Amino acid sequence: MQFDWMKIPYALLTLFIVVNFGMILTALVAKIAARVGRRRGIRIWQNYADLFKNYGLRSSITHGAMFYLGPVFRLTGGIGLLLFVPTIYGSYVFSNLSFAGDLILALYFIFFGTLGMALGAAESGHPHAAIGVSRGLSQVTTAELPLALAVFSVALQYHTLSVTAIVAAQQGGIEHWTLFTNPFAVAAAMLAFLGSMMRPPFDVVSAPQEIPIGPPTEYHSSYLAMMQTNRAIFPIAKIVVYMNLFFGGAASWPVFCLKVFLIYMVSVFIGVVFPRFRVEQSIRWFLIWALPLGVLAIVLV
Amino acid sequence: MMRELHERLKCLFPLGELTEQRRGPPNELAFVSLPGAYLRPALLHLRDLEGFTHLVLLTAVDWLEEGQFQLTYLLSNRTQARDIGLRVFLPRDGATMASIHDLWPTAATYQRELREMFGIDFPDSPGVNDDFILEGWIDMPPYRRDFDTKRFAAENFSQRPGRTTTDPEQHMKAKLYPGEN
Amino acid sequence: MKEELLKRTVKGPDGVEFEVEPLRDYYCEAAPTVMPGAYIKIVEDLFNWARAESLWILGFGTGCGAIEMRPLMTPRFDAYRYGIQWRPTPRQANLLVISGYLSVKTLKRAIRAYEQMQNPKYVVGLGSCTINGGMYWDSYNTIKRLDQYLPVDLYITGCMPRPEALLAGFDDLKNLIRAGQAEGANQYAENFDWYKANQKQVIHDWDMPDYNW
Amino acid sequence: MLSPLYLVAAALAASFTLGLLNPKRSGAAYAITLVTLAFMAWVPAGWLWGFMAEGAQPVEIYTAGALPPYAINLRMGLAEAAMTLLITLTGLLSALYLKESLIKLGHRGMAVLMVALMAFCGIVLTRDLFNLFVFFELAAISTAGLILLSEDERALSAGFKYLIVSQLVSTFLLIGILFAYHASGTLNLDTMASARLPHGSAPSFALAFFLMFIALVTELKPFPANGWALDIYESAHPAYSALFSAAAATASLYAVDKLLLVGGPGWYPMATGIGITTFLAANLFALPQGNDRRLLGYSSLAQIGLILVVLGQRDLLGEGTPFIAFGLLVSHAVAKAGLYWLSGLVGGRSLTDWAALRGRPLLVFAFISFVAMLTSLPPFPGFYAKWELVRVLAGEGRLALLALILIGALVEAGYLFRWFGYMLKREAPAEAVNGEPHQVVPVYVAVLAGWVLGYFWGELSGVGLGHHNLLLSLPLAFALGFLLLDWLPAWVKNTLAITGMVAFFFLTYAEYDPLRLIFALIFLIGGAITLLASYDAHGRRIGFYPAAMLMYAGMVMLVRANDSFEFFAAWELLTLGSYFLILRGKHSEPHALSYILFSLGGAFLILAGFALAAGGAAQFPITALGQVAPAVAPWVFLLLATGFMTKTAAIGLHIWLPGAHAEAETDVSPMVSGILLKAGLFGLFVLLMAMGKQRLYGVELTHVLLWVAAFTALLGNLMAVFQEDAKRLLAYSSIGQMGYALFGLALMNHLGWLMALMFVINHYIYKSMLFLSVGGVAKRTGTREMYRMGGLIRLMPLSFIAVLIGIIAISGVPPLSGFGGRWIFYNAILASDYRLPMVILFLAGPVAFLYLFRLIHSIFLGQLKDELRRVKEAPFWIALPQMLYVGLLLAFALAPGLALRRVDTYLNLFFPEGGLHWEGFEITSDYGYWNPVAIMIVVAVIFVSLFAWLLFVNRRAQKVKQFNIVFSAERPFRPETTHFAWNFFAPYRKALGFLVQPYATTFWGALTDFLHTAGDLARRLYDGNGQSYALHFLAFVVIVFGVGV
Repeated sequence: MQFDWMKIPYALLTLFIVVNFGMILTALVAKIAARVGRRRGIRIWQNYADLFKNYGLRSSITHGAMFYLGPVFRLTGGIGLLLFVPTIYGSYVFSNLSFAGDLILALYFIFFGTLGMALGAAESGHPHAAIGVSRGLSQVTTAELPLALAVFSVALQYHTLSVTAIVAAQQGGIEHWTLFTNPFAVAAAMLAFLGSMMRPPFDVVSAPQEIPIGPPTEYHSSYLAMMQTNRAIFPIAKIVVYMNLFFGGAASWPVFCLKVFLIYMVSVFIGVVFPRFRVEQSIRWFLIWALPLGVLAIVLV
Repeated sequence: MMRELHERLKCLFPLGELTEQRRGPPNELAFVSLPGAYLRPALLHLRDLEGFTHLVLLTAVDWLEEGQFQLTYLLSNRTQARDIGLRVFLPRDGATMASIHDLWPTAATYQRELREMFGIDFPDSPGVNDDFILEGWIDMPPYRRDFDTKRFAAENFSQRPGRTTTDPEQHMKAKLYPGEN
Repeated sequence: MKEELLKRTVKGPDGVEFEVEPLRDYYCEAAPTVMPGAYIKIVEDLFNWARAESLWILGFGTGCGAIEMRPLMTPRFDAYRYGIQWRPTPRQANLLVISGYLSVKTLKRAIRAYEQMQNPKYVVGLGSCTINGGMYWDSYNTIKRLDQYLPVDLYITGCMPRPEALLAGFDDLKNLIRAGQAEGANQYAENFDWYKANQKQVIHDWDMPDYNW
Repeated sequence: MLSPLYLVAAALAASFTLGLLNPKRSGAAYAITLVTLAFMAWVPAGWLWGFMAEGAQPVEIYTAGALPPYAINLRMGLAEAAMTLLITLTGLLSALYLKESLIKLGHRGMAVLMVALMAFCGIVLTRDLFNLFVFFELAAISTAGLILLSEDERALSAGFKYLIVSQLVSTFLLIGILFAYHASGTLNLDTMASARLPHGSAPSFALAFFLMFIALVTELKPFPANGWALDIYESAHPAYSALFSAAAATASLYAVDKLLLVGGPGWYPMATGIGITTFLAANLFALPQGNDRRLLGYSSLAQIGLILVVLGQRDLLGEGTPFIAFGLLVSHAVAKAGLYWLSGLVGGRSLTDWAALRGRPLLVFAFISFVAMLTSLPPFPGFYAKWELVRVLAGEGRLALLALILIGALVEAGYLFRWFGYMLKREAPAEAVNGEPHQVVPVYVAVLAGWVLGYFWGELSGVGLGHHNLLLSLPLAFALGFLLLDWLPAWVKNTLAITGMVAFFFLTYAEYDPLRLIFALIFLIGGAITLLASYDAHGRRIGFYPAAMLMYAGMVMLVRANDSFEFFAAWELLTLGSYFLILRGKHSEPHALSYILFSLGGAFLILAGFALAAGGAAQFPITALGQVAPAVAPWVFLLLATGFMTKTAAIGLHIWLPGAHAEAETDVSPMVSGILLKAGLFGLFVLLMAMGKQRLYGVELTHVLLWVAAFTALLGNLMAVFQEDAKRLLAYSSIGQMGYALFGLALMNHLGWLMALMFVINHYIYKSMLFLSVGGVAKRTGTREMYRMGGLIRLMPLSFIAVLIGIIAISGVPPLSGFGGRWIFYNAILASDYRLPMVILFLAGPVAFLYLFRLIHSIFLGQLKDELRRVKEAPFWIALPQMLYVGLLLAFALAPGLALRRVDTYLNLFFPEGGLHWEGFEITSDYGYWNPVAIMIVVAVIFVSLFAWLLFVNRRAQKVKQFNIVFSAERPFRPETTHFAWNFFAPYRKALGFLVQPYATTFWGALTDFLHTAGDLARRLYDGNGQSYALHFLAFVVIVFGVGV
């Protein structure tokens, strides 16, 4: 796979589609969660209003260079993650910038935004930001572990680290999906997925009642708008990785939308039912329930 | 029951008459007054020997006419479900009372409040001179009865013009029964 | 002035002594400025629409009226469907609801919270207490007129106003915003000295910078 | 060449002359004494020159004009010449040292001194048993005289105890001689030896020999019959103790050696047994010892015991015995005499009182030279001797003895280096050392002699065993040259050092294979870059450059080593150099000690491993490790790997690292962390390249290594998470990073090794950078505790950038170079046969985020404190290398191929499968692909576009200050209470804190405590009572008789 200039507009097209899909999808998910509480919930276009409003706020403050760059890191992380992974299987247009690296690049690029965001939040000097980061990092150490094992297992299974090749290996029917060929890996990865989606029971990082929303406490205006933009892109980008690795990828946009929605809903279903874990509880939970699945996955593959 | 306690205590401390507010048992509540100098031994006795382990509250009454403050130490005996209030009278001018924060740490908070609201001093009580709920208060302690809150409010806060006050009783009467008087 | 805000002499690690003046060194001293809207009208209109449809209320209950705001989140009233939601930090909120009486002590916090919000921002006074002191008209410790201290965009009367009244009030506020008439933040900046004078008249232990960024 | 008889004659004549002299003219008497002693030294010096340079033959001197056995004969051979020279020189220097004391004592004292020396020489020279007895008697009486003449009152009782023991010894000796004469009919040692075989079986002869042997051995102060000697060492004038330790011991040892010649190999085990018991016991007892002279006494006993072991191993060592025995002996004699002389300069008797020497760099140098001689470190004779001894012992399979010797030596190194630490680091007593020239000169002569002997032994070893003389190797010579240049200002030396290192690299770079080239680059060029930070130091910085250059020299020699000897010598040199460097830190005394002990322990394992591998061969090329016999190969692997892992601080062996790295000076930390740790990895590379996979009892050792590495990575990272001290955090992080590198190596495939190499390079760059940055911050803020800092980003932006880049790189986040390591890691584990250890390593990865974030947040972000408001950016010379490292890191991130491509090809030699394909900027493996340049461009373009967009929409942002934060409508109280930094990961400790309980520290602490307590309890044996000492002697005789005969 090589670079050519047409990749740039194509990548921007992917970005455009995913941003809008993400805005609507998160609103839809919020509505669904509201329905669980017997509310109507936000309007489906609410995210656009919020986004415009935040970009349209007239004043803003800055705590320093790193604070300023935090959201830039965050959004770069989201967009980068999206663009480093091919979105639609078999499509040249939506293969994005995946020539730059394989699965490992995507896995590690997830942290790019997290790290930059954590640094930016920390420069605000707000203790709640630091507490939130402390919790988030603590939790991520064990929450990512099952995913790492699952990815290792899948790479062992398909003898490749190329996302395209992994998707290609799952073509030809639902029974070829990793979900069925390597169920332990998928189970482990899906538990890790819960831990990374910032939903209950693993959302103590931004516990609004306790440490006003944690790391982004000080962010506002256009900073917050950028983070909202990322909020639309990042979960989808992450789900794309999951979809490609475990659920056969997507060969067209409708399939893409459906699969992303369904995978997203896994975390929503669990999130609306369960109360919140404390950090050390979630660490133990991942070690006790998710880790053995991951170990099984790499032993049995 | 409370009378028995009163009889027992009377042998030890120069107590005043027992005012029984609620007879029991259970849920007895009675008050008794005693000189300030005997407060501490009485509290200790009640706490350690009579089972009144809980300081429910410590509050004050301003007897402006008598020139006295009354401090009430309300203690509770949880196991027998009865409360006793010890009343101590202080001269109003330069009112000072010994602190009991070492008997009940919570007392420090009450004492801080009394210091702020009544101007009663409790030397050595932790943080007794810190602001409690008023910040930057500039007048006399507001719970003293000679403090005129209406005048203070009028002088200090800008009022919205045109505000009228109606006695609710008169107002409702006029509204509901317009014919009468 | 609190001790921690007093000027102090400290010794650096290199042994050189110097003065630290917390109010100057730890706080930004700049005054607020009037922030004009977007130059192009259609853009400003779009923004005003977005602002109206995205009211983020600071979760700050100043008095007993706060109890009337909670039902708004419940299925019965569900304010979310009107684009209203609560934010735990003033940085991200743009609507401050003064929910009931405001003691002098709380006023200080309300001012701080208000000033930490970003322009444009709106203040809604809830209940009679914010209008003329209500039943606390002769209290030694509560302010009687909120608009003396903060630029109020809208009052919702009642003691207490019911959640329905709040929703109606928010609806009115939306209209104001959409019409571009809710410029409280700029008003505050324009009449900054007047507001400060009023605030300092009742807050006797002023221990913060004039504007809390 | 003068007749050896002059030795005796001159002493006797001068003694008598002194008697004739007017007692008041002590000055003249002293002059005569000195001249006589000088003359006595001249005689053997001439002989030695004759033997060495002119090829003279040994001569026999027959007294009474008859041949033995009818008359007494003396022999002057090479050994005798050397020993008598040693004795007389010690005597001369001691006499010089004793100037005041001798002049005060008058001519009697001088006469006794000369008689004693004469007696010692006689013991060495004589070949006649009875004559030996006579000289022993003379020696005993004159020694007792010397002791009694000492000023200390305790010396009186010590002298008396000595007399008791001497009488017992004499009695035994005399009876033994009688029986031996009866049995063999001769008193001549050589005749008796040749007559041994027929008489050897006779029980009477055996008993006779036993009596003689036990008597002479007792002169060597064996355990437990040595309490009297300790009392002497402790109480006598140090110059006498020097004589006693150096000269008397030399003579007695030679006497035992001569006697063993008579006894034959049957008696060797007994000598070995006594020797090793004494060596171990004395060293153990010395451990809790607080009195300097008594400590030296214990050390003397131990050293003599060791030499006795060597004599007892004559059957194996054969021709090599003198080389080893002399090597140990001269090291001991020179060092011990020097140390005793030094002890006379120090006022207090406690070990910590030696801190008084600190003001005199030359004396400090003398001290450490002596310590290095005693602990057999290169380039002193003991080193060559130790190498040879271990080689032979291992070659012949005497492994238990070898282990005991090494354990004893480690204990000895322990107390000696602890003492050195006290000297440099403890509070100096008020009274400074004011050595008179005549007291200082002997010390300097001893130092000089030590170095000369070192050179000499190097030559000998070159002639006999084909080793390279260490002192002649260019890097070491360059390093030692800084000893002579230490008077120059630091910046001149720094320039010299940098120039030298860079020049050496450019002179030699063509000689390295690609793998070694990487290491050479890091050691030399990397070292030079790190040294830039040293320009920041002012003044002369005495002692820094010799130490630093010694370390670098060691590392360079390590890379260039071809055989095991060179490798090991280099290893010891770099250990020693880094020890000095680490010890320079303000509070690093205990950490430096633990470092040197672990390192020496590791070095001994390496030594044993090499010796085992060589199987007795004198020359053992490193590459021959691959051809080691299968029976011993896994053991060799185990020993070497464990040895190397002490340097890379694998878990369990890691406890020295955090303190050592954290307490070191600002510019030393990057050297010992960023560069020195790579020496251990290099060792492992070499080991694995040569030996590959090994199985022990069916367990694959590289698999074990894999688990060790994984736990090292995890626990190192976890421990870093809970540190409050920034440098300690980095130090623990190094443990974790070394775990990663080790893991890569242990994977035993192409990419695993490439990953290890990637970690080598990356870790060098970012850890050097971080240590410099944090060091600069610590320098400016006066603390290393992170929670005391905060908000420094605006005041120290360059340091911040360095840390930022560093943590992005360490955490492996694209687009920086750490990602390359992670990418290769994934590809490597896919190709590996193992799976389960990866679980641990996967857990370790994200844990790194925790401490990295903590590092940057607590220092640079968050709230700035009052006192730090005026802090300046790190000094230019500390910031400059950081910026160079930033550049290097970015370059390496963009083009890893520059460094790795050639190595990748080179690794095909070992693993032809599974390499990478390099095409343009794209790197492809069997599994995936990676294009660092593309990643960098994509990320940069997105980042810059978004940044520009933010700048546009956010152009009116108001810059605010640190308390302008939302605080639940309150305001922050003070920066200290607002900066969330202390115990940053409290919930994490709750969840996983149980993993970082200090088990290793507890274990090693308990071990040292046990040794101390055991030594302390056992040394109560010596209660100072003459009767118990006599009992000890009898017990010793009975035990030796029971066990040995």
